Amino acid sequence: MINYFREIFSGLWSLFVGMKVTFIEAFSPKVTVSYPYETLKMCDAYRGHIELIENENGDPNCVCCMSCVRACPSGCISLTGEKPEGGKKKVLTSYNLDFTKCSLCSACVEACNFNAIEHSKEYNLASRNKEDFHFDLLARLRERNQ
Amino acid sequence: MNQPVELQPDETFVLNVGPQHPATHGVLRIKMEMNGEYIVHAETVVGYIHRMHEKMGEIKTYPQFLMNLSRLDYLGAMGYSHCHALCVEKAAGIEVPKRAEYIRVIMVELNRISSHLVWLGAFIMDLGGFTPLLYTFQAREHILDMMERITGARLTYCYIRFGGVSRDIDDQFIQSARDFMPYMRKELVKYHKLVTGNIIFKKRLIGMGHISPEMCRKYGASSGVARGAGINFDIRRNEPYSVYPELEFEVPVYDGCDNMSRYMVRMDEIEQSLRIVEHALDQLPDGPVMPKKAPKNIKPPAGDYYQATETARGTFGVRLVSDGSTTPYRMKLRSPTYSNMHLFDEACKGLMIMDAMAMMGTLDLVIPEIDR
Amino acid sequence: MICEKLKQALKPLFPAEETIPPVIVAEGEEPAEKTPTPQREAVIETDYAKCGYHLDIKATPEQLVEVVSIIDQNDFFIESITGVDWIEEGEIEVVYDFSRYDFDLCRVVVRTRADRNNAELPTITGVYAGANWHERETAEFFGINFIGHPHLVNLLLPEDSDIHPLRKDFKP
Amino acid sequence: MILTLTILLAVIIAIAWAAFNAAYLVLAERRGAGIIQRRPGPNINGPFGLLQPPLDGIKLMAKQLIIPDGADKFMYISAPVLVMCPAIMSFVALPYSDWLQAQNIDVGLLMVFAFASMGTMGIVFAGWSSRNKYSLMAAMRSVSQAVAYEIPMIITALTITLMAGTTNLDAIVAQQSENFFHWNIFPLFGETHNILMPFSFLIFFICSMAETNRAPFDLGEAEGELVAGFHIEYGSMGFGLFFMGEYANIVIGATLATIFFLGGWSCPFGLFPGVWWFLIKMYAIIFTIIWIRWTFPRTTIYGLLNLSWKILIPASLVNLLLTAGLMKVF
Repeated sequence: MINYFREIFSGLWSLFVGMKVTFIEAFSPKVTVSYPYETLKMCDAYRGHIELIENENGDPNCVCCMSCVRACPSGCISLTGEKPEGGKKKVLTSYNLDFTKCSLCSACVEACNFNAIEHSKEYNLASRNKEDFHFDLLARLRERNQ
Repeated sequence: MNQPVELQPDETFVLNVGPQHPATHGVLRIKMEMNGEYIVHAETVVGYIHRMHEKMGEIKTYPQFLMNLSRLDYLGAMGYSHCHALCVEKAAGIEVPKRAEYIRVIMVELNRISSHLVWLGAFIMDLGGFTPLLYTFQAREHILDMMERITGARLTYCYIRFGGVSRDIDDQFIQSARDFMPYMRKELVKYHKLVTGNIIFKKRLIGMGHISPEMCRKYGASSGVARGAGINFDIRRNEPYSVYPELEFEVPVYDGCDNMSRYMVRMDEIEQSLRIVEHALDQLPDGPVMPKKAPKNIKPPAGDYYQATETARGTFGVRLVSDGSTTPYRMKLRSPTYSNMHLFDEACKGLMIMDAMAMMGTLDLVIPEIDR
Repeated sequence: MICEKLKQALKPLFPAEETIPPVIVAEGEEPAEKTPTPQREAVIETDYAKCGYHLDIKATPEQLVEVVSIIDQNDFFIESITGVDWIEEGEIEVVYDFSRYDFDLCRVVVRTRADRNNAELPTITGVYAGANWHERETAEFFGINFIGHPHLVNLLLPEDSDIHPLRKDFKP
Repeated sequence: MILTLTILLAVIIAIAWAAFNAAYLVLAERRGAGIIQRRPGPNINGPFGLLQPPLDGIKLMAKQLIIPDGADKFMYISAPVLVMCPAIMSFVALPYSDWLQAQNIDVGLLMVFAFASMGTMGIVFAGWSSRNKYSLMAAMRSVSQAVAYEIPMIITALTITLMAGTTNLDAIVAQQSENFFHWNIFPLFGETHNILMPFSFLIFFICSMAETNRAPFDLGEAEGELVAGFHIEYGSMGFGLFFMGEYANIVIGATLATIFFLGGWSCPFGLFPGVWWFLIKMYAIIFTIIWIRWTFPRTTIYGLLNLSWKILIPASLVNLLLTAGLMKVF
């Protein structure tokens, strides 16, 4: 009989202890960020989609060695380059990233020996259209330069 | 209270739980044959997000497949990469620098804490309490922020490489990890106050969802399910790998065989993981995080290799059959929740649907990891 | 220790063991998959540090259930079942992994082979109830018929598909 | 004519009051949950999110009401009305101050309980007619829950009637119309000196939470296992009515608790009695209910029934006997 009442009262007490916890939390400051109105800055290591790196002339560093294409697990990079008349090095003519397949694994950036690609810090990517994620990185590079 | 009733099979009806159901944490379907609120027979149907990772393992090279491992389990991704890396390193004979191995362990254990925190919140949400989920997510956010600074991602880390890790940790990380320890211990006290002591919670957990040690053995259960049944089984201790023999921790074992034991095992594991991280940070040696000559083309000699590790969800195993080429001949991924979930069909018989759902919560399910 | 015990327990099942000349024993201790000779010793101890398991048992399909029962009596738990398609030899190998809960560590691998074109093996669900899903998975991925299995339908693949994706000659 | 108009006006005000409370309690609940969980809650639409309830209402009304194939159409449509209507009807008898009352009915207490128990019928209708196993199970749970919790609730109300000697809600408040010590929850100078009254208040409070299907007793809509319970198939305003009915019931429960135990519109210190005191007390109770919801996990169905049959009913009966005995003594 005593146990019966003890159980009831210890049970009630445990409920009050729980309510005290939420009561204290109710007077603690907010921890959330009101997303569209405030945004956070991504850290240095953050892996967004890839972007080409330019040299001082504004041209891409890429020498079309294709090691990023080989390293990619999902086959989402396609690039072409050609040798200009009289030139020695290959020049990048197109660099396409199919971001719908990309899993942001960083294999291409690590495979690159020429410091030609990096991760962008973009994370606000959304669209209703699949084609919006077929990035032409060369065009994006030129756009940035302008 | 929850006496198994005498079940009359001719008065049953079939209740289809899932594939979309709030308690299944993903796309899992359970065909339940019910007698009133009691479950007569349950059949779990999995495979809704099957992606054939094992076939991908056969057609991708070793470094390419490394990225897939993070996608198995979105909560404890680091542990799965670790196991795969250990297996391939064993097969190919790659030496891992000591510092890299310590960093791996620190990351795996931090990841384990974050995974257990999500489990705790989601489990209590299954029981109908929503608020603890957001409290656990607050604590988890600290871990994710720390790990994001180093690995560059919040869930699918792709951090571990063959031979080491992709990036060294810095003083800021070590400092924030050290600051995290007292914070997390304080949070744990809060969870125990809010949840563990609660009479409603206790009534729902103690003595409910019996899973016996024998059943664990027949089904190959691991992690909290086995340890909650009084089996002292933790690959980190039973079959030591990596630098775990050098670290101090205990394996929490409860022998209640009920929901409460499994819950307490995971709560104590958070505490032990904190201890491991603390100890590993103390012992962290200097040195490189990748071997001097990082292997480019990995071609393990032909043979059959097996490696098991303790991930957040239990024993994860990788069986690698190599034929000496750059792609594996066969890559078997033994996932822990696969075995744990299998046990549900038998264990939930005669339970009420509420208790069955509570029991399912204690199994710590991550569906992509069952389906692979 | 438990390895020795299990070996002793398995001895009656493989009586031919002593008759095998030592030359082949040495051959069997190499990574066996490269040249899996049919005369390989049935029960061999492997290098744990290298392979990750202690005992490698090669059983015929007829011996399988008995071998697994002996393993069950020695308090092993089932870890996984999987297949390997050896297309050049025209055989499918099914690999059963067992381990132990206590600190007497012993990982046991049981291998058995079935013909590729008419792959049939006995089920071990009678011994280990937990083999159910593992066998279903192996069955759908490799097209093996586990005779006596209570519910051999597709587990991970769609219910109505009859493809076997992990066979080496599978073309999507 | 004037009398008819007055009654009509009173009824309209009662409906408006119920609807207003139901709509804004949803906002209060969401904001309260946000505060407890250390996030802002809905704060975008209007100042402090005050435009959220009307916008939610517009959204719900703009949606199509889908009737499941094979459902009992008449029952399916009438169920939300059956939940909402009795709740509004109860408001007619509830006094908020000595002049603010739609209709002073002598059997007000009985009328409120009669209408409160009709809400369960709407839930059963909804659960049965949706042609869904989840909703059917939820409806069955709701019935057993309602049966179990109406008993201790009415016994406790009977205790109050015994002390007040009337079922007129107005008169019950008038009995305790001085300062704090005259309230029924702490009746030092009241009719009796029953020290069990705080517990009796607790019983009433728990029962009113269980009657209104509030967490931790929301077995009827346990989203963990029954997805959404009895209103799983409802969308559009059908769902909206269930939602508003639930909150209207909470207001009724809090109002009754205020009338029975907390002295209605009387001030704790005997100063400035009026409707404001009533509202303060009522909303304090409502916020406690919200606070409880966001703290505790859900009980099990057998735990819930055990609590009623094994603890609350005996306790309330003991309380009734003790009160009757004490009234004889003093």
